[in-house]
Amino acid sequence: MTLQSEVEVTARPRGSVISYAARIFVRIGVLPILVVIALITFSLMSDNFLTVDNIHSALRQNSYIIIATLGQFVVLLAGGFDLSIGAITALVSVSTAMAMSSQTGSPLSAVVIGIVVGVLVGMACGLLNGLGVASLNINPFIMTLATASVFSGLALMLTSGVPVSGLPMEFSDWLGYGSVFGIGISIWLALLAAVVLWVLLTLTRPGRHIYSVGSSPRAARLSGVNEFRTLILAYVTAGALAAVGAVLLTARLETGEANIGASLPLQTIAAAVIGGVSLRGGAGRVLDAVLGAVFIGIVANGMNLAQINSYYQMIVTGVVLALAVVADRLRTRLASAVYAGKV
Amino acid sequence: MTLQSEVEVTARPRGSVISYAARIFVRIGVLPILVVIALITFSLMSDNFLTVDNIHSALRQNSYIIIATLGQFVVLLAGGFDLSIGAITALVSVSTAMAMSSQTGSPLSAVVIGIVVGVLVGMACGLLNGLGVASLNINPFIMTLATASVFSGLALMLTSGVPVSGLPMEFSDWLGYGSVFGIGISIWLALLAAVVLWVLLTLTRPGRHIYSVGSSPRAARLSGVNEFRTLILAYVTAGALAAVGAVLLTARLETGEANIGASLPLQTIAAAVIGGVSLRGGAGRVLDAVLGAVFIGIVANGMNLAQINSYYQMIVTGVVLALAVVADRLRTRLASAVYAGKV
Amino acid sequence: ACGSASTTESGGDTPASAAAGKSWAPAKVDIWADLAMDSERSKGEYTPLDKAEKPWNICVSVPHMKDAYWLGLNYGVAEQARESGVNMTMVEAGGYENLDKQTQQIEDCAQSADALVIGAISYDGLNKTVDRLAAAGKPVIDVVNGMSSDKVTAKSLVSFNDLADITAKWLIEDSKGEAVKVAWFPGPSGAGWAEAGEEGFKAALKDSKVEVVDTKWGDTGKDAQSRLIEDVLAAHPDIDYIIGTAVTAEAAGPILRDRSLSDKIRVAGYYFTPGTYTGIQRGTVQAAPSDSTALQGRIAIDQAIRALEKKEFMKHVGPELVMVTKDTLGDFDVATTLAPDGWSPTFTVKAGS
Amino acid sequence: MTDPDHKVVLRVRGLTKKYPGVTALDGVDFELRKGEVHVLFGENGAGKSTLISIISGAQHPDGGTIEVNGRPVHLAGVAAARGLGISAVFQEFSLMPTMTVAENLVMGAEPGRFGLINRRRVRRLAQERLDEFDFHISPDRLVETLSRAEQQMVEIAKAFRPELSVLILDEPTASLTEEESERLFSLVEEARGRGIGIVYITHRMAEIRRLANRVTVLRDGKLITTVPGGTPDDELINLMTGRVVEDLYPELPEPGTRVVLAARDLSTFDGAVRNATFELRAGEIVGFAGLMGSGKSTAARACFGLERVDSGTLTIDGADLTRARPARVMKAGVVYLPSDRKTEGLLLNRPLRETVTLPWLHRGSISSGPVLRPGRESAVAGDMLRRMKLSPPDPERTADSYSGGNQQKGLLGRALLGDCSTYLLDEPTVGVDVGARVTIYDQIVELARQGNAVLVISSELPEILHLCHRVYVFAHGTITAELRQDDINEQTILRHMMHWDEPAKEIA
Ligand SMILES: Nc1ncnc2c1ncn2[C@@H]1O[C@H](COP(=O)(O)OP(=O)(O)OP(=O)(O)O)[C@@H](O)[C@H]1O
Ligand SMILES: Nc1ncnc2c1ncn2[C@@H]1O[C@H](COP(=O)(O)OP(=O)(O)OP(=O)(O)O)[C@@H](O)[C@H]1O
Ligand SMILES: [Mg+2]
Ligand SMILES: [Mg+2]
Repeated sequence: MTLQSEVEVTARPRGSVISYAARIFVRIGVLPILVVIALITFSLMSDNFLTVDNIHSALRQNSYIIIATLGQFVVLLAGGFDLSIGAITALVSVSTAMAMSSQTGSPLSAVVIGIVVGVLVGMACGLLNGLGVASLNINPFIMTLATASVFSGLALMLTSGVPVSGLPMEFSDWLGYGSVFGIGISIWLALLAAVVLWVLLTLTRPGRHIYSVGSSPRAARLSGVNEFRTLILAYVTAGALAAVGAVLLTARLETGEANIGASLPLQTIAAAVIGGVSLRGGAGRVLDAVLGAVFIGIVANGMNLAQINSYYQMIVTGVVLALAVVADRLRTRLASAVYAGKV
Repeated sequence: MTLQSEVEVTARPRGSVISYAARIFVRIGVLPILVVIALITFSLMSDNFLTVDNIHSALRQNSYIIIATLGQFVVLLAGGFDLSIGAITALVSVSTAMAMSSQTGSPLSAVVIGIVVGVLVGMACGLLNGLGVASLNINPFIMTLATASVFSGLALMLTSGVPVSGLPMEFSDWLGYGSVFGIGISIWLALLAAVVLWVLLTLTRPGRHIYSVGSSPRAARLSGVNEFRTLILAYVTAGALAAVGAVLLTARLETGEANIGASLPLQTIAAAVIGGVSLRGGAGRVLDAVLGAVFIGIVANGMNLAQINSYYQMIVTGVVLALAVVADRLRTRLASAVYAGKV
Repeated sequence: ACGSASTTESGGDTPASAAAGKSWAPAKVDIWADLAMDSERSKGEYTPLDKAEKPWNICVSVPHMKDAYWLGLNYGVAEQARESGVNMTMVEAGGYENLDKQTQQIEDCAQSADALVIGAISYDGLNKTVDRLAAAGKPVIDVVNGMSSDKVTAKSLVSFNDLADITAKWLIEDSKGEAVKVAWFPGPSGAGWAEAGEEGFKAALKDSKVEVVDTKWGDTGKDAQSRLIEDVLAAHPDIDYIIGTAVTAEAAGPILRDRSLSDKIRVAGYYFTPGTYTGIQRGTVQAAPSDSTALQGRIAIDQAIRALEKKEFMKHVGPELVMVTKDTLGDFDVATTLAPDGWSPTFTVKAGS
Repeated sequence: MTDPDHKVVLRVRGLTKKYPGVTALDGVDFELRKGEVHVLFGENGAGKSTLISIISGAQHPDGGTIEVNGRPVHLAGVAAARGLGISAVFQEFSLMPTMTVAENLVMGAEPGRFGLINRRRVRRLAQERLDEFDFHISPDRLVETLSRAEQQMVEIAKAFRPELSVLILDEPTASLTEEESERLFSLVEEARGRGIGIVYITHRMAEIRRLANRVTVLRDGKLITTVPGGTPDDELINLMTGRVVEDLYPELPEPGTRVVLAARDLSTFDGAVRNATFELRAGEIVGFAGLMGSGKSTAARACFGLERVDSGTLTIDGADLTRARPARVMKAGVVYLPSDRKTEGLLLNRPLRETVTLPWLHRGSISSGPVLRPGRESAVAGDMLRRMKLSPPDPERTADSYSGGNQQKGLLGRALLGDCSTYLLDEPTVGVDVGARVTIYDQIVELARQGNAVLVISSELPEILHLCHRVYVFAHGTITAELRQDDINEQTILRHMMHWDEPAKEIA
């Protein structure tokens, strides 16, 4: 046996620069390459693009999307969908802001209370989604579409559609625009969220259960996995991550808004899928989901800087989305060609 | 062997009114019952609700949604998704209107040319979706999300966001508001679309192939079904149906608008799923999809008539959506009880 | 009359011809004493600078470019930029639900812009962004929608509150003080301008005999407004007026015609679009106030240039509102408000072109 | 083609197929004559399924040529192969779960004109096809409600098309009992009589003896040799594994007496099992025998919390666990090996390691607290793979890239990893090659010897006969007999399976 080594033997003689490149491509995936292509293209189109400042600001702008994408990612892994992630963002934004602005104590305590309230609200929303999916057995697409409507309605009802202002300056200065070691706090937080999630998913038992439930719910149940608890965990995690993103966004906007996040559900799913996450559940890596979100963010930022007409932007966005997935298909093809010793 | 017939033997003695009701429920499904409940509830809440006029107008308002739902339904059956159905609606609306208003001949010829152009555009959009999914093997969620962005961009580019007016009066009078035997033409058209689709799906070979590809692409392929052609058929049909809906809507609005249909993708999916269509493909009936769309339409109309505050409307809509699916779960449970002879 | 295809219908006054040159100045404006909307107001005239000293880079951010209203603004800012010889870039966020996107776009834009003109999605939500721009020394002009920040350099806007107010006043007058029933469609719930409209409309009707029998919030897509109108007609077959967004007024036409209610129910929008313009010409819409959207854009660009060049400028102005009805249609210069026929949105203007 | 009596219908030369890390086929030559049953024989993972999937147009080779009736062909897909009269029963079924049996039977070749389907004819055709197999199932049932064995029958019925020249059967009897197998054999013989060339893959020696005209042996993707059908078993096995296999079934230990699991009057909600009373004892191997659909699987599944229990009780070590969830039952020391590995066993798109360790993640050997220890986990999985002789023994390959028999070995190995006290094994050796079976039987007996209770549910009578201390026979959802020691023989079991006291057939 050890067929593996056999393949290597047959493949080696054909080694060349191209085959080497193909191997790298197969190994690291298509996203890093796409990101590099995007960086080069846009830096040719605009002088302001490839500057430390701009890249930093693009990352900071997108940090809440990255965090929300991580939330979506967890749910997708578990074989679900979260269409309510935008509505959760809105509801959390509103409730954080209301909690904060109703505090009369020190700014610090107001900020802390606001954040705690926001995250709790996000988790409660996730819990509701999880209960619907796991115990009432409602299709996640419909369940989260339904709760999205409910959460948005609640957010509007709480505020009557008027933004909630009067947040402590510190909140925005610190979380929205603050930096540590020259890098925005929100970027640090996104990084932290990614690392924590990575640890959860790859190194812990509940994380493994999420993968297994997403891959085959019946097989997981038969292996003694508590499907109910696992799904709840996935949705609550998503809710909590959406909440963290919402808090960052609120800090950036300095108001609680009921009218944000509408494009998040589809955008986060797109980011995750571009990152190679399977919509059928059970497959995907944290890093790829993050890269997917970053890639979409960079494309948007680059097109803005290159002053592309916004109608064209829509068209370009669509084409890029499709191409990214096609490129990943190519990679899979190339992979089998490489293994078959043809490259 | 043949446990089924054996079961019937054991089950018969338990016959009673309740068991009879349960059987009917299991047979006809949950939607007719939900529709009746909705009708009763809203007629109690508003005197104007249960009038021939209102029901007729509600159906007419929703006819384009029903037709779009049929399109979504076909794609769902084939195991796909069509998130671009709203963008197709917009693009068709715009192109129909532009084609029509650029005609200088008789109104009739202008109307005919406009409709033909619209349907062709819709089919072209569907074809593009189909090619992406079937030959480039792009995940339908991403493919149609991408084309949605492209189609919207095109529609906006064509019109700069300004409604296209100058349509022949006859177009609107006839297709938008005309009646035959006292029933709106658009309702007849929705009916016709449903019947044609039913024939296609249940009586023809390509129709059954759509079910088979949705049920298990691998099995279909191994049975010698041409997956490529089948998927193309499904997406093109969806595009054509969306186009018909768009033409009706355009006739009703009397202008071509790039700014419509944004809520259609999720709304049609929700309608289909409430109608018991599986998001995993391969299962669902035309009538149920239609009823799903009608139900959602009636609930919206009823809440408007009952003057429910629009924030509450959002919440109620969400709750109703979830409940409808839960009710269907109950039916499935009851069904297994009935088959097991327990009811 | 701005649909590219509508020339067959609207005949006579095509606004395109009137658009050229600087025929708009001087414009009649309201001038506020300071940035607050409730500060003292006086009447005045506005005349722009002739040419900018430098080809400044001005970035314009708007909520979206999906309808003719914002196209009118686009027309105003683009023409003014061209006439003044400055560079202009416009970004649009794709809809009122995309506040986050707008802040991103503004930040992206600000990297190369000397001044910004912002049509804000949210009244409060951009304050932090404005603070930062102000700190960076970039003038910020608040156009059309309004922001609460006190860091904005100048405002070129009227309030939707006022627009709704004069629409309501027209309604009271038009109904001759009788007890009439009106259905009111302010726009999308949660959108700042729609909430302002709601406030102004209800406040103005407070002591009148007009009864608002139903308020229906909804997206300004024409399909959405159509459905709302039909549902309201089913619930209240006896209403006398349909008042709401311009889209509502446009959508009401065919529906009322179909039900032969065109003569019984009168229709007004509370802002102005090509559709309401055609509607007034055809008699399917009775009234709509113009906020002179294009002028607001022109003034905003001029204010930005003045601020950059440290010249004197009015801190807070807005074109005088004009109620357009069949009677006043003749005197109304549509180029103050709408983009001319065949105008395609201009996302960049290069100085000297 | 020199000998007219031995007309070759299908010939492949130098067929090669590579997968990541594996050469599934390596320059294989193979020929099939008219009117012969040509058995493909080889260990799990030898490349049998890969070969036939290429012949049937389901996959494309990386190299080599295919000739049909002497003419080189390019098989673009299954439809193309079918056009040449090639039809296959795949190891992994090709059925549409949400469609009816009738529709599945005709899919791809529906009767009717102008694209319209004649639904009455579809039903009639399907019924005829089912009758031909003496297969009692309503053509209107949805495939997803069928048991694996029933699906297998539908799959077989589907492949027997009217205009055939090559019929391919990949382990068609894997889940079937004697009864149905027998029926299949006579149909295969009949087909052979009509001059159809048949490629037959099986791991059961009896079937080779019964049917084979020639046997081609594959090992590691390479052609070893082709021998006549009469070749003795020992020699075939030697060719296949490269070593000699002695007795297939090991000596049974003395049975224990302590009752571990006891079911009393168990009935399931769907009526598939009614009033079943049985018990499993420590140190004893119990068999469940029964025809297809007799409820033998359902009874075990009910014990494991996978079926809705209507009435009756279940106790494990004295504790009442009726209606407990699988997780709870597992805590009580019970493990269940599902019969349908694809839908209930494997995490198909994950590395096989994750399937293997999933139930045992809480064990100290794999995790400390909730934190996993990846190194340990890999070691545990890798050890098991090597012990079960999986090929290739690489736990990081995804589960779906393993051959059917290797998947089965992986799942069984996982069940044996658990250190449990009660083992419910549903069709444990489906698709496993002869060489590996010896190891598996040894391990099962070893389990009993160590004092565990073992339940073997099997459609394969020899397993029941040679491996069990005690046997419950199922028919129509009830237990019709409990046999022990000398009563365990073919005639008795078959008699109770058919349940001759009752007019069973008449209901159909
Ligand atoms: N989709 C796949 N991806 C990767 N490797 C595969 C795939 N399918 C099969 N293989 C590999 O090809 C080899 C041959 O597999 P094949 O299924 O032909 O074996 P088989 O002889 O049919 O075995 P079994 O008796 O277990 O069914 C195996 O090593 C298997 O791991
Ligand atoms: N979801 C279902 N709907 C209807 N009938 C079902 C369903 N699941 C199982 N059955 C039927 O219940 C009966 C018992 O099945 P079970 O799997 O226990 O039989 P078995 O003796 O193990 O036979 P097999 O050899 O098929 O595995 C079968 O007739 C099967 O078709
Ligand atoms: Mg095989
Ligand atoms: Mg079984």
